[in-house]
Amino acid sequence: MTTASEVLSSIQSAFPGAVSDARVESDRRLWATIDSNKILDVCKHLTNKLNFDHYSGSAGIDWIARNEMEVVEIMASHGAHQVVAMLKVKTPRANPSVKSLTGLYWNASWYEREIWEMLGINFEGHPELYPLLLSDPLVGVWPWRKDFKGYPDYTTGERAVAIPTPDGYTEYSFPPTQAEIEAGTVPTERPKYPTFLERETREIKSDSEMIMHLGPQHAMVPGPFLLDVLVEGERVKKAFLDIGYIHKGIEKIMENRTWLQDIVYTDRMCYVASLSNNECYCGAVEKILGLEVPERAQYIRVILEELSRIQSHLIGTGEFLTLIAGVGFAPWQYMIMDRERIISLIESVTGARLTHTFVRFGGVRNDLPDGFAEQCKKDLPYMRSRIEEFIELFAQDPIYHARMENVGSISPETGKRMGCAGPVLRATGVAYDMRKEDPILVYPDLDFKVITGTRGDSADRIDVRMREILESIHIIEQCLDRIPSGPIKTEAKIPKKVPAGEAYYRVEDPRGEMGMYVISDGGDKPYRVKVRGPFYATFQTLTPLLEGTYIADAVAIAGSMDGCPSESDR
Amino acid sequence: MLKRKMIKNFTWPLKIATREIEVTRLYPEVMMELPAVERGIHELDATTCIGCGTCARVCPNSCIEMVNFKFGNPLKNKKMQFPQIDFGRCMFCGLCVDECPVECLKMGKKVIMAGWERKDIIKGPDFLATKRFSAKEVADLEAEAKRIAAEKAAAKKTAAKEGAAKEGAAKKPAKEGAAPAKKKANGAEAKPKEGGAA
Amino acid sequence: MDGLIEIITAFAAQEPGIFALIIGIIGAAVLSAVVNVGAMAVIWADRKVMSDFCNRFGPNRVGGRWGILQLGADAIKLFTKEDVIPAGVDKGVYVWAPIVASAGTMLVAAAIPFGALHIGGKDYPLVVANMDISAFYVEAALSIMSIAVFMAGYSSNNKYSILGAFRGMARMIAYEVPMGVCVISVAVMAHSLNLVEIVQSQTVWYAFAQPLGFIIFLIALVTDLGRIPFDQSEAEEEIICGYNTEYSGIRWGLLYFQEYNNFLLGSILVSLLFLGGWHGPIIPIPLLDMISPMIWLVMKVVIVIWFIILVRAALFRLRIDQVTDLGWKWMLPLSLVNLGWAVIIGSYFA
Amino acid sequence: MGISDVIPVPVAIDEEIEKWTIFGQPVAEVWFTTTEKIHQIIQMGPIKNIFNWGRKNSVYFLMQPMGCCGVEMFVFGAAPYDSDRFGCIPRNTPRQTDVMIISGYLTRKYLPVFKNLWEQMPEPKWCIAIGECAISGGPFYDSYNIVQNTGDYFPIDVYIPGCPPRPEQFLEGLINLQEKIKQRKDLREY
Amino acid sequence: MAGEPMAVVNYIPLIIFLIMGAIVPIAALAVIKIIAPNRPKRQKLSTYEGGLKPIRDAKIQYSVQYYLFAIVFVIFDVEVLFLYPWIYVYANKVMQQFMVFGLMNYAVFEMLLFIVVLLVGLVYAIKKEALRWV
Repeated sequence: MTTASEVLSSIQSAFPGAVSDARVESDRRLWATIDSNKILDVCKHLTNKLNFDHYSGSAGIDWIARNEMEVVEIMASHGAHQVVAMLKVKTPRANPSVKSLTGLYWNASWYEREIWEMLGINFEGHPELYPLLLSDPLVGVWPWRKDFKGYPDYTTGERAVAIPTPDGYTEYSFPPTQAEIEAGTVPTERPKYPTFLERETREIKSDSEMIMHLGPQHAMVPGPFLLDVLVEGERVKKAFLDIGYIHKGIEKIMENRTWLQDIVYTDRMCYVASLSNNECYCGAVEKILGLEVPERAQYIRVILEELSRIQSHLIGTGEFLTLIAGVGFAPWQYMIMDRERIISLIESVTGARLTHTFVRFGGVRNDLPDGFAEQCKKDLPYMRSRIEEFIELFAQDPIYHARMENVGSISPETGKRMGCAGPVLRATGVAYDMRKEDPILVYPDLDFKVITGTRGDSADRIDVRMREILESIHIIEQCLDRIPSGPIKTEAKIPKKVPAGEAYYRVEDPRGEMGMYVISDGGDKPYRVKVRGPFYATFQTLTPLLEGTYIADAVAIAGSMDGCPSESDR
Repeated sequence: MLKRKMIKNFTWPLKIATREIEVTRLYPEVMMELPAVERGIHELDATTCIGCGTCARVCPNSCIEMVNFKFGNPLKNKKMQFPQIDFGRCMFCGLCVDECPVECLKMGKKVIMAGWERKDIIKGPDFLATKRFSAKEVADLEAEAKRIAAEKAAAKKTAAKEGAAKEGAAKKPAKEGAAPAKKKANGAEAKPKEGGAA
Repeated sequence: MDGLIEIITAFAAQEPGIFALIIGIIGAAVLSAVVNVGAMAVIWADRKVMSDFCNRFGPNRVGGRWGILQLGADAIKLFTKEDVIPAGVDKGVYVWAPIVASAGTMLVAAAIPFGALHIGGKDYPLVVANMDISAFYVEAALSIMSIAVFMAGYSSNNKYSILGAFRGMARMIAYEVPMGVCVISVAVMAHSLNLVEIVQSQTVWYAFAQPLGFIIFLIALVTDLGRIPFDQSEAEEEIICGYNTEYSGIRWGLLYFQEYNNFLLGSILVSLLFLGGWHGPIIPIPLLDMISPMIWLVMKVVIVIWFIILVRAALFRLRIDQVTDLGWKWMLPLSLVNLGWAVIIGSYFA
Repeated sequence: MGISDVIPVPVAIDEEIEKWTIFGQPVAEVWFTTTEKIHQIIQMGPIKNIFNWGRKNSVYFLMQPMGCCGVEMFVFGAAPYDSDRFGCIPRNTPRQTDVMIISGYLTRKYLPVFKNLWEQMPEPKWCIAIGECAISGGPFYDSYNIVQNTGDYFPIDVYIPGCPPRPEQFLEGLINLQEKIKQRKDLREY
Repeated sequence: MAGEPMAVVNYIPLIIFLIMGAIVPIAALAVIKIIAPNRPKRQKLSTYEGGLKPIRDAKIQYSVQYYLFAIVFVIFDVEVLFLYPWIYVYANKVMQQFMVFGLMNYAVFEMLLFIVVLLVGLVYAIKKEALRWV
């Protein structure tokens, strides 16, 4: 098995002088600063020689004190080994520019666009450096830079001025205040690029083609995002995706709240999987702090995360069923009914239905209530029987098969190349699960299988989710048998200020690999929190999948991705 | 093969249709039983609140503001400042409850709240306080506080005098010692009076 | 009683034109009330039965625990809703679409027997226009709704609507032919195209005599009504509300209402063609024996309606290309096979 | 103010209509006076109450999940809470809806879209703000991309706090809205 | 029934029903003209498309493939229309006396032949992919 130090020595021997500063945190984590000219070669080397075939995202960091910016490329492997290499590339702050990895990795595109619009780091060689999350007027203010004065000094939301356009629509402008002009937060020079609508309008080639908006308000979308399809007849020729309709700037806000307060914001990133997000953030901070979590707390976390996974899969599949069967279809309501049971279980522990704020540094908020195990033992077998019924329902329905089979198929190679995550990737047959790859908490002690599909189509994605629920039930039952008594919080005192350091922590969110990259500069607030969201990764793959399908298929494919735009927009 | 297809699609809804309706929660008539740890609307124990403002500081959303309220315990809460929560901003995360040093703030099982106006959902201590003193008790406690303050002031005076006598120095330090004590007494008095008048 | 009937038949024989006029006016008044109330009942039943399958209550706040007045509340709201005609629409067609739909359903109602009165050992069918070709006519008039759908969708100048309109049309034309062939198969067995005669000739229900035809007709009817699994023209999750996306207030209400009108009339048509119409044992109680054919018909219609609602709760929506494929590649050949079957059975065993 | 403002007479046949008379009076005038009278009768009370009864018992909401509250909105419409009991069902097009449930974050990018949806709803229409983000920007109140004080842009009738509110609170909001319609205390006059 | 003259008077009610069917919605529309609020606004009348401004007009040239559908439909519908008069022939007592091959009467034979021709046409249309959805 490859370890982090082996990777480091391999890079060092292949490219002498390329690595300027390196840190091997453990067998699984490698931090290395790479010469910006050699990053492409190093990445090629990693991919070809060392099986780093999983480009897991990148993070931009503004080191204002050192007057430089940093782009951290996060590289991992789909199961060949478990090393996560964090390759830092430095660039001067005055005119930041690094080499784009889009030539090597298909999915690097969105990550780099995001860094560009948020931090203003130029990516040489990126084919379409357009804004992704922000609305056009905001581009050019580089909101995630540390010297961005629009936040928190001058908040922007209060002064929208409605402008009716001649064709009957309302646009809003946010005229700058005197204070903002003085502070210089208003961008004077904006980069020139066509707007989203202009770009897609260019694609219309004949009179029989039209562009249809599926979103931002549409029965298909689980949250506002814009999926535009260029159709001829009903055949989708090209699809365009515009996100950012609920971009809240969580990463920026988290830099301006204390460590403890930030837990609250992780809840709201993906509201149906908030416990995983809590865990991811708290785990990263615990890693920096060097905290040990008591065993009972670990078990409680595992139980709740698996319960959370069950309810997330249920509502995701339920929503999906309404998409392909209409709201009149009864079984989707059965899913919601069953989900209410799980929600009640979670609520009896955490006290909230969706946003739990339950995981704390070095423990959990409160203990399991009396009678929780009994209630679980009553509900879980029931859940299992229900899920088996659902699996049977899907298996025997010819219309379901006609609608879903071989629709939106992803081959394992494509899935890896495009960087899909979670059930979408596993449906293609790639057994990639963070609970096995990067085990945390007590997962190594537990017995469970990684569920995989075979065809990678929409039916498989649903099937994988359903069988994952069964697996989660199995995990919870094991945990309930094994859970020890003891404290639920670490006895060590949790300091208000976290020592300087950085950590990358990965958990298996219901939607796949979620990673958080937390940097502390020793203050009472995080210096930077970078969220690598699973749906953000999967979302990118949507547009190529839709080409050549029908509109009805497009809806089914988008639904089977189990979308959570809130998490992808952050 | 063919004969088993599609059967479940029909039998399942039929099976459910024959069942008694049990999953629907009959909200306006019956509120469902909420768990003990439910994070609902805050409950303030005004008798123990010390008005430290930790809750206001820890709130990620700064929805808590400390306001005056007369039915507290002037012994513990000299400024008589109690949290007022803007439920239009509170996100029920429970951090304020966790951080409260005297555990006077709790989150109850009551969750229902609706306002016709924005100002309807800003709730002051008057709404939040489940435990509070009556006006008479407050008056008693005030008197108590006054007495204690006066005693303290007297003690300080005597201490200062003693100190002065011990050191045998000039009047200056003694005056300095006395002045703040007086101020404190005034402050403790002034706030409740204001509340009492209102 | 018998005397009255004699007088009426004598009058009808003597002055057929005036008789038809009187019957038409009375029938139109009565039937428009009956059909509309029936359609409201069907909407109400749709909501209630759907909620039954989901183990929930459905409307239960107005009009007692059964929510009987819910439809009244909906209607009042729709009447007091603002009348929005979007700027981009083709106004004439847009306005006329609901009217065409309504006129279409009334045309269907004119020729459908709503049952029969059993007086003196004889069934007197309750039908306004007892035409020789009423089966053909009703089947044709049922698809006027598709025209209205196309008008509504095409005039709306909305992309969802236009797709809904094209989908609706494609769906209608894919299933119109099998449906017509099924009606012909029934007519072959009954030796008539008159609905009353078709009912009277059903010693064996045609659902048993030609089960294939029954199934095809039911599927084609569900398609014509635009209900799941064939509701592509207003597939809410794909094209918002399809053809009526731009319709609001009472205009939408009318279109919506006519769908259910058609639903009711279509269900009656199925019962008449395949389920023996008002055939059933006569209840030997005075007065009840007179309307017992009606009771049987209503029971059959209710079962058909209930079944179609069940289908909505149970099945996935097909994709539009699958719908047309199913129509052309399976339904049409099978309906022709069924016609052959009906011809052979009809000529040797009838 | 009457229920309807001026009934617009089509421009093309405007002059034509002015020539028409009925009982010696111009048709247009008769029409206007009649509608005026009818409005006066409606405004008197009983009929208005019937209208309001219908409106309050048939509130269709726009299915527009925007955040955490969107998930609860889903549950609110489904079997466990069954909004259909109140005659409240989701519709997907704003043309057929009566109440807009703002169920989450309103960002700068989304505000014009949302305003369009609101404007495209036919009157009478109402607006419920569900959750913190819809009321005040919520936990993201100071973000660079979030619009605070939704009330400035939409006439909100009922505020429901919670983050996210329980589905019971959605029902509570609905009941409050019904009460408001019944008492004619909603922000708009019809 | 076959052989009786078609009763034209039976069609009179249809006209009344047609008028009745048209009057009801027109009356409803007249009522809302009086009692419903009417506040047209530029933005309210704009086309709805997910809340955004639609790109170009919706009135596009729909795919030609779609019209093939319509043509095939017309062919088959017209052919099925031929079946309706056939029923009258079939039901005719006189016609039933002519037997073909001593097996079936002439009308039945004719019809079976017709069905076969129709099916062949259908198979041809399917093979030519005239019925492929756009």
